[in-house]
Amino acid sequence: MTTKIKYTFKDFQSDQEVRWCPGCDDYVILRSLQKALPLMNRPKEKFVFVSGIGCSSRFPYYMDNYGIHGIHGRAAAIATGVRLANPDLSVFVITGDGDSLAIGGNHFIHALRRDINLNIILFNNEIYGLTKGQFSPTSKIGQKTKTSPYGNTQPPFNPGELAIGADARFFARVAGNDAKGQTEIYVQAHAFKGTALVEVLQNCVIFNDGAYKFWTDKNVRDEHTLFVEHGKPMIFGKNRDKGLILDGLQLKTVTIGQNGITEDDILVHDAHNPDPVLHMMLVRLKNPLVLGVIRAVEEKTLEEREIELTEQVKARSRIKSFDDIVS
Amino acid sequence: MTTKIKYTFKDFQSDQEVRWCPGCDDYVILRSLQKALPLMNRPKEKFVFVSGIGCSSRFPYYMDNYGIHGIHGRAAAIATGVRLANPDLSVFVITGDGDSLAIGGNHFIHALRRDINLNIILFNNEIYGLTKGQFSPTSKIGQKTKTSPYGNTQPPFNPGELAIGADARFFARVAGNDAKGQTEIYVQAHAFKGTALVEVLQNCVIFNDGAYKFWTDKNVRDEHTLFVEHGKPMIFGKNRDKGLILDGLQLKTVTIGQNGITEDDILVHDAHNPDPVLHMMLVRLKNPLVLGVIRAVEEKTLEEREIELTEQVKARSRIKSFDDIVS
Amino acid sequence: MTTEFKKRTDKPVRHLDQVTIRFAGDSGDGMQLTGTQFTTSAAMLGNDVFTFPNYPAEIRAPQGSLYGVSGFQVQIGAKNIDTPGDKLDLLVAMNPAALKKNLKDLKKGGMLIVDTDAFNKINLQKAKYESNPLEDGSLKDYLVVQVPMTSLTREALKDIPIDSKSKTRSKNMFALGMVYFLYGKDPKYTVEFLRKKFKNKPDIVEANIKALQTGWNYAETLELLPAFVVDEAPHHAKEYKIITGNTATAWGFLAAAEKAGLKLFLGSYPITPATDILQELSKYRALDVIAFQAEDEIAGISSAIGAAFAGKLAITTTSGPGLALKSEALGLAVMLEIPLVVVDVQRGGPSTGLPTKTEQADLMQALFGRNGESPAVILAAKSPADAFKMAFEASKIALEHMTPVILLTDGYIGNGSEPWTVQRLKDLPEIKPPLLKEPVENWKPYHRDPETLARKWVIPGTPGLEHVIGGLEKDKETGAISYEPENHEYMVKIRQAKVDKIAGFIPPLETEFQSEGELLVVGWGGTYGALRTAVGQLNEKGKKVGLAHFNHINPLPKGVEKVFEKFDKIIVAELNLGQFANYLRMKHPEFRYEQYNKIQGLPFTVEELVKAFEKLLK
Amino acid sequence: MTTEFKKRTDKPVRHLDQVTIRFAGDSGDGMQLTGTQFTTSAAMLGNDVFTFPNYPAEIRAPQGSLYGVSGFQVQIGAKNIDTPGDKLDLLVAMNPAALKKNLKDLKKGGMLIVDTDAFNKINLQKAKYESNPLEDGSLKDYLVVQVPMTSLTREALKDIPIDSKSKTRSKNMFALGMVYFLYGKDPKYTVEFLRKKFKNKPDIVEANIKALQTGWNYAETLELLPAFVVDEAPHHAKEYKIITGNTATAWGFLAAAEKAGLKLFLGSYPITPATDILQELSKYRALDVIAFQAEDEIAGISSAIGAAFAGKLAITTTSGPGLALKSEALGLAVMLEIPLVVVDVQRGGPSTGLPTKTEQADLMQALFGRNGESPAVILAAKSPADAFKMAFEASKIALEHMTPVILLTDGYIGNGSEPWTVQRLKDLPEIKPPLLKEPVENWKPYHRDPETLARKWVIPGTPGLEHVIGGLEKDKETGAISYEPENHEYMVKIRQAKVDKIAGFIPPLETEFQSEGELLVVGWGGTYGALRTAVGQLNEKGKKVGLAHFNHINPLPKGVEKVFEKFDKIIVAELNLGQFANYLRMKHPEFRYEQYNKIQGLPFTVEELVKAFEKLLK
Ligand SMILES: Cc1ncc(C[n+]2csc(CCOP(=O)(O)OP(=O)(O)O)c2C)c(N)n1
Ligand SMILES: Cc1ncc(C[n+]2csc(CCOP(=O)(O)OP(=O)(O)O)c2C)c(N)n1
Ligand code: SF4
Ligand code: SF4
Ligand SMILES: [Mg+2]
Ligand SMILES: [Mg+2]
Repeated sequence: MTTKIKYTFKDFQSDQEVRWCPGCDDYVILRSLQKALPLMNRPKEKFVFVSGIGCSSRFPYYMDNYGIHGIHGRAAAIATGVRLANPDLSVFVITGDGDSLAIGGNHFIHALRRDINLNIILFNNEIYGLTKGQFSPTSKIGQKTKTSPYGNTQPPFNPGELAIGADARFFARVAGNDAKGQTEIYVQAHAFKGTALVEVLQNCVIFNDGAYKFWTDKNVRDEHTLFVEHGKPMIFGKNRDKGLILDGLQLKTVTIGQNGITEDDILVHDAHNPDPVLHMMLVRLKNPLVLGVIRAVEEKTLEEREIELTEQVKARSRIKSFDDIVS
Repeated sequence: MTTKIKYTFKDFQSDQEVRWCPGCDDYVILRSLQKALPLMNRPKEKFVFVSGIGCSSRFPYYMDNYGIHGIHGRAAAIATGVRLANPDLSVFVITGDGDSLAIGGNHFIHALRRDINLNIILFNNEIYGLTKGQFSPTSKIGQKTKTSPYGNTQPPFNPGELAIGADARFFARVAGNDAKGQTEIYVQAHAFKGTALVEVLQNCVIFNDGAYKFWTDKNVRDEHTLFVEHGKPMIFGKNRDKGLILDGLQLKTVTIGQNGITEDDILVHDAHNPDPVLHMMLVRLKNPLVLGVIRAVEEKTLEEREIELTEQVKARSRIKSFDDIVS
Repeated sequence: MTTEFKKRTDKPVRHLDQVTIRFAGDSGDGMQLTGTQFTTSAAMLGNDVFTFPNYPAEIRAPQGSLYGVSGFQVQIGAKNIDTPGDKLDLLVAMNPAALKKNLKDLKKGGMLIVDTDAFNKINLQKAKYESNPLEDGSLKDYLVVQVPMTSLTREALKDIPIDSKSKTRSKNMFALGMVYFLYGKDPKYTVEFLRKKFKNKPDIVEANIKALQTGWNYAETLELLPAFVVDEAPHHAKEYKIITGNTATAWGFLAAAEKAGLKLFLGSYPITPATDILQELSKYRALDVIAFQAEDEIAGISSAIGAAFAGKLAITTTSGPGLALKSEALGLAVMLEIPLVVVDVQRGGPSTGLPTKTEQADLMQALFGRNGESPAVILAAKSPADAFKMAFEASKIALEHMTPVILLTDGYIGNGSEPWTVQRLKDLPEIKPPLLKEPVENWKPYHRDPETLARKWVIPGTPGLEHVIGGLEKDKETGAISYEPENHEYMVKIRQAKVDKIAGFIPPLETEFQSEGELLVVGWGGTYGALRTAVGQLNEKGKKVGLAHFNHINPLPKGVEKVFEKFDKIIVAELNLGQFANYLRMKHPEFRYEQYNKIQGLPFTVEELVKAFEKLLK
Repeated sequence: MTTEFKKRTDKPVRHLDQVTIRFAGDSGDGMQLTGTQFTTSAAMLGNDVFTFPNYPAEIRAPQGSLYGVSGFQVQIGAKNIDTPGDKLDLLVAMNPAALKKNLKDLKKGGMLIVDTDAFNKINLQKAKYESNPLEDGSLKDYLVVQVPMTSLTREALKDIPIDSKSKTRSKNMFALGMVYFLYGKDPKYTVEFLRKKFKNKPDIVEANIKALQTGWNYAETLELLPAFVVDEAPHHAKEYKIITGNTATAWGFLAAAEKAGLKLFLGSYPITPATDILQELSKYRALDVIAFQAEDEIAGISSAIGAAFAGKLAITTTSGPGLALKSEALGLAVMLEIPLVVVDVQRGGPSTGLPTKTEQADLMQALFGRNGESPAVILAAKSPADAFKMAFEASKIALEHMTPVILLTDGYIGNGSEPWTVQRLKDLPEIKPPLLKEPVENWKPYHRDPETLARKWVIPGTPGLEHVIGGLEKDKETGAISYEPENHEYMVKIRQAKVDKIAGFIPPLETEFQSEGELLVVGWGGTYGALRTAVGQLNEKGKKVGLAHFNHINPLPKGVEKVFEKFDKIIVAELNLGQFANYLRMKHPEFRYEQYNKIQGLPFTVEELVKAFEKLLK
């Protein structure tokens, strides 16, 4: 089916002026995805970008592909229809923490449960950007926003944890300012058969600047984050001398070379393990914060189940046309 | 505040005729809860039962308390309003797998995240009862129902897993035909400060009879289920000779007395551990299926945070009346 | 096993034009099946038929309880039949609760068949009878036929090796056998049906057929029975099927999709009384139908919007509360200008209301239940069989005019059934969606066809026509976001004009019975049968009364003024507080409208209509 | 630091009745603050004022871009002012994009102040100017005042130790200083404001005040300036605040709750342009207000329903798309008969539409956007200050009549501001909800007060009055589920009657200007100011034109017929395609209604209204 075409990121730029605030991570995400698309090896008319409402959800306008700028929270549901209707399309859901975890929470968990082949890019800035700064379901307790002038009282979701609880088969996390990491991960998400969720830690310079500083600032990010890769030991740190080991049911950071620890003692990342327990531990970790593809467990997707069942029914049915029903 | 009154279950029976199908587990649930209420030591006018729509959701009509029979899927949201409005009320949410996990999924996960003091009793019969037998988000793959005549293609949620992913602080599971177990658990759920979720494995005799036979049938239930209690070893079996141990990141069933295993080797249940990893493993287990209070981690509830913050603001504010705003 | 049924003895028979029968019993008594069997046989044997099932909201209410009573009414006729009948000629009551709930609908002098075995103390108590109505003289106005059905059935089946419960359960076949005999209907189709249905349970087949025969034979012994005959209806179509409105709706979509060369996508969430459409369409995987049961109504319509974008004939089905939930997304479909059909099988409201009852009170919601100026096409089906036609037409309009269409039916026609003349694809009009499959110079996503004002439908996957559409106001050509004041006004008006223009593509309004006269009766949707019968009766009495019944609500068909001005008075009859009347006041304020309204969860009776209309006649 | 401002030299001044000014610049230029400061000062100094902010949908559009232009318009008057003005007497344009977007609204001969420093090549390009308008003669119809504001400001602040960006940013104060001088307004309130706002940043205070002074002084040097004065408005209330409609709405609820002896609960989800109400109410924890930000609109209204059940004054706030989502739950509130206020701050539709623009197109949705016969009370606020009154009244009606009330405002009055005469609790009417706090013999949950038809409000926690309510149709006394046909009809009608009866509790319709005559102008909601001004102008020209403006939509106030029949013609003017006109056709079909409609996301101008109405006059 797939025609091989050589694209560059420019082929995915629309003629619309990009209208985010100067300095917003959204620009990085846009460019990273535009750079990832040529690596996916699909004709551009096969890509569909579906979004909800929010700063992030303006995304489809900036892509030169098919797209729907939907209504608030419903992108996953609309995209499910697109994909069920035509499993030959590569469907991206572009959404924010408000769009997907507040109003759209239901469609979000159901998409993950069903394991339909969507690529959900969740711009998590821990704030409502477009409506100018109210707390979101990922805002921290105590966070002061326009609707929590004395501090937020609602404990946040951890999107990765929620996703795994909803039986997500693919979860990745990446920093909003990490262009290269994003491009890699988008390619992997697209290649994954099933619902792929990518949480992007996106800095909103206007309403929640610095929310991820602890993890994304150049000076500290190597010490405070761990970028996992399947089959590789979980090592991090500027000097790549830190790693994770399992201590009972807890992950522990150790230093290679200290207390007799060698690289061989470090846990090797297995993104493909169907059992989500270790993945759950990884998504919960705060220091280091785990980035990269944390979970990627391919199963039969919803579309595949649908197609298989339909083929079975067709094979044994005498009904080939409406006329056969009434005859 | 609380007046001590001696009630019996009859005090909680309304004058409405109970209208479920003969043989439905809903009768057991009703009676078990009516028996639990006198043990909760609260005046009956302080109980509020809020439900959505479904067979299960008819429940409030059968109770002689305050109640709202709401709309489909919104019980948790309505109940959140009741409880925020008056934290002196004991609020129960009565709901079904369709009501809470299909249409009401969003309010369900948000109630758990917020940790507001509600008691959610989820009647999980893995089917839509009231609308006469369509698959639900907990129906099994391949299950034949009125809307899946060739078998269901959508993988189910595991309610406990979803709940833990949504950061639930209290989760219990109990068999729909286990009256005694239910009564105990309802009392514990009520005593718990925060959102308490009880999943009842409820048999629908009409549209999904036998869904839980493997676990609830008299002959096998002791072998196939484990009823956990906080602080007690995880032992089960007719002869109480089986138990769970941890083998790496997997739970394993062992026989006490075999291979040198003694009772001391068996895992002791810690429902209060804030780390959900082991609880996650327990809710995922299928044989034995884990029943009882699996997780119960008290934190500050949403109401408590709200009240605390409001008291702080009040203490330092000069505004005591509307007139002070305009003056 | 013998399946012989003794011929009815040739005593003189009474020929009737029509007969109304109701089978009533416990939810577990199989009354729906019994009624359906009788209906099918009568139809196969040449009668026109129209049914009205009426079951409780509870799944299985306790045995013998009043709210557990399930009923199935059918009118059969030797001439055209448009309603399930007002009053009953025959009531079969399987227990005291069934008698209590249904007796009020039995004609004075009508026949009542009861299972005397069920009239025991407990059942009488459950039905809240103070004394036994079979004994206290309260039934003196009726022709009461007391039959110990349960014991006769059990006795007849005593040698068949099935369990005791199954034997008792066969008593509905005993009752059916009696009614077959009474109306001289050959039970052969039921015999066939039983053989097929229980083909792996020969004992059950035998038991049921035996019960049927026993009932038939028993009826013969009751010398008191007059022998009725309802002759074959003369205009009966050669090839037809008895289908419910919900099935007809589903089939209409199947036909439309194939006719348009598209696949069908349904995104839906179960809700009474619309669930049947989802259930019916779930069966047609062989036709590549995707019947997607979503997590809620919003996901139902949203997935349909996605599927429409991706090139399917996309529909979503629901009832009133579900339509309320879909409002916001429906507005998006209006803005996107994509084809989408929304079916609302109306039920009693407001809120959860009366889920199993019928009403026409969602009209205003369908017309106006969206934010902003958000016009959608509104159609309404007149009867179970008409639902096929309207589902087809809704699809055609949606596809050819690139617009959401709301099709209103209701619980009465959704669950009711009547014969539907079989139509094949070749009998149906063409459907030609404005697909654009290849790049065209200077094409822009919101360019419009001058005839229909519809934009082109470009399906993702088409090279060279990539574009993005969305819910913000859009430039009149490119579809890009536009906040320009004049552009907004232009777009608001053109979306309205596109819908208005459809009036040029549908038949103009016509009247039945009279095209001028003293009174014009106006109705819409599922009340057609009752209105038509009532107006027919008035005309038979020599009154100059016309009927204007609307399938098309928005836009209204052309010619409304011309029709309305020919009558002295206009009365709008509907099952709500006057929503269509009010809509007409908006659209045609030049006329004065009387109203007849009923809001009881029940269809109109012909009798009440005739009475109401007569009041307006000199 | 000196804060002296030189007095204006005493040359002869022109006294004006009113003046309309717009400050326009980049989103980052602080135009909203500048406008607000000018407004406050003018008001404090005795003018009547009315404002209209107009900002882009984007948060921070790139500097200099056309769609990033933010504007703030204010009209100040020596007499009563009801609108922000049509055409501008003065436009302050901080860059080319601001000029490009706003020039069309400047009167011929009006004054234009520009920051010449911003008219560089890049900015001209971004604004899509082919040549520099300051040089190409295209501004010859205006009195152009070219000021190098940026450089003058930077020069003036050169010694103040703040960063360069902050210096540049102070140029808005320079512009404000000029305008203060021009209209002879003492800048003292702004000085006060700056001192308070930046109390921990003395350098910033100094910079801003310095810029203000520099602008003031600079204006004086411009001899060409005529000196204008807009005198004090005579009827100016002694004590007032300038508040936006959204703030006024929030305050109305605060007052109502306290007056009723209840606590306020808001369940809401952010949405433009309604979010301000949620944000405002989030501040009042000290008054025990619970402002609960829910996960979506459905949870917002559902939590409010729960809170109402539990005894709060419960409200939910939203805009059109959110109201669509709340439809189903609103039907539940109708069925439960509990007090609930829903605020819809209308914006441009359909769908996401024009989120930051104004419109009146949700009226039909508010009236009819629910399944079944589901009557709710509909009110509409006329102006920013009126929103206080209507929020209070909505609460009073909801509480005393046990019904949901929808209050319609719109983006124009929600964001616009005008002086609101301070009211304290003692100035406001009583609110007495029908609470039942102790068992009463034979009480049933759906017993009604004969005057209002409201049922009693029994709060959970009250011993002895336990009861369950729900969305299924209910018995007219007990509230238990009832499927009885007659009961349903009774309940549908009594719910309607309860709402209709409210007409007896609100003031009858009155007209302004004329109570009889040639033309009656009819309006509702936020168009009041423009309509009143236009009708006033026509009356000044000697035309017999009356104005009937509606705050109460459902039920309509009494006396509509009596008012309408006194005029030869009736025209309904509204910002939609004719929704209120259509509603009047339903309610009062005996009259003929002309329409004037505009649907551009903008309020009416007085000019267009006068023109439209004159057409109908001989
Ligand atoms: C039905 C509906 N409710 C509310 C809104 C208002 N709204 C628009 S975007 C948004 C939240 C945006 O937050 P998020 O999804 O985190 O996106 P971000 O702007 O932060 O990228 C809200 C509440 C809307 N457009 N529609
Ligand atoms: C808005 C809305 N959508 C759909 C329905 C129809 N409906 C009523 S109950 C139900 C599902 C019931 O399933 P569940 O919650 O599992 O309850 P059960 O009957 O199995 O106890 C549905 C789909 C409704 N009443 N309202
Ligand atoms: S408001 Fe925040 S998220 Fe939105 S564009 Fe600006 S910086 Fe980005
Ligand atoms: S349908 Fe199933 S769940 Fe509902 S009452 Fe009957 S047995 Fe119980
Ligand atoms: Mg966000
Ligand atoms: Mg269920």
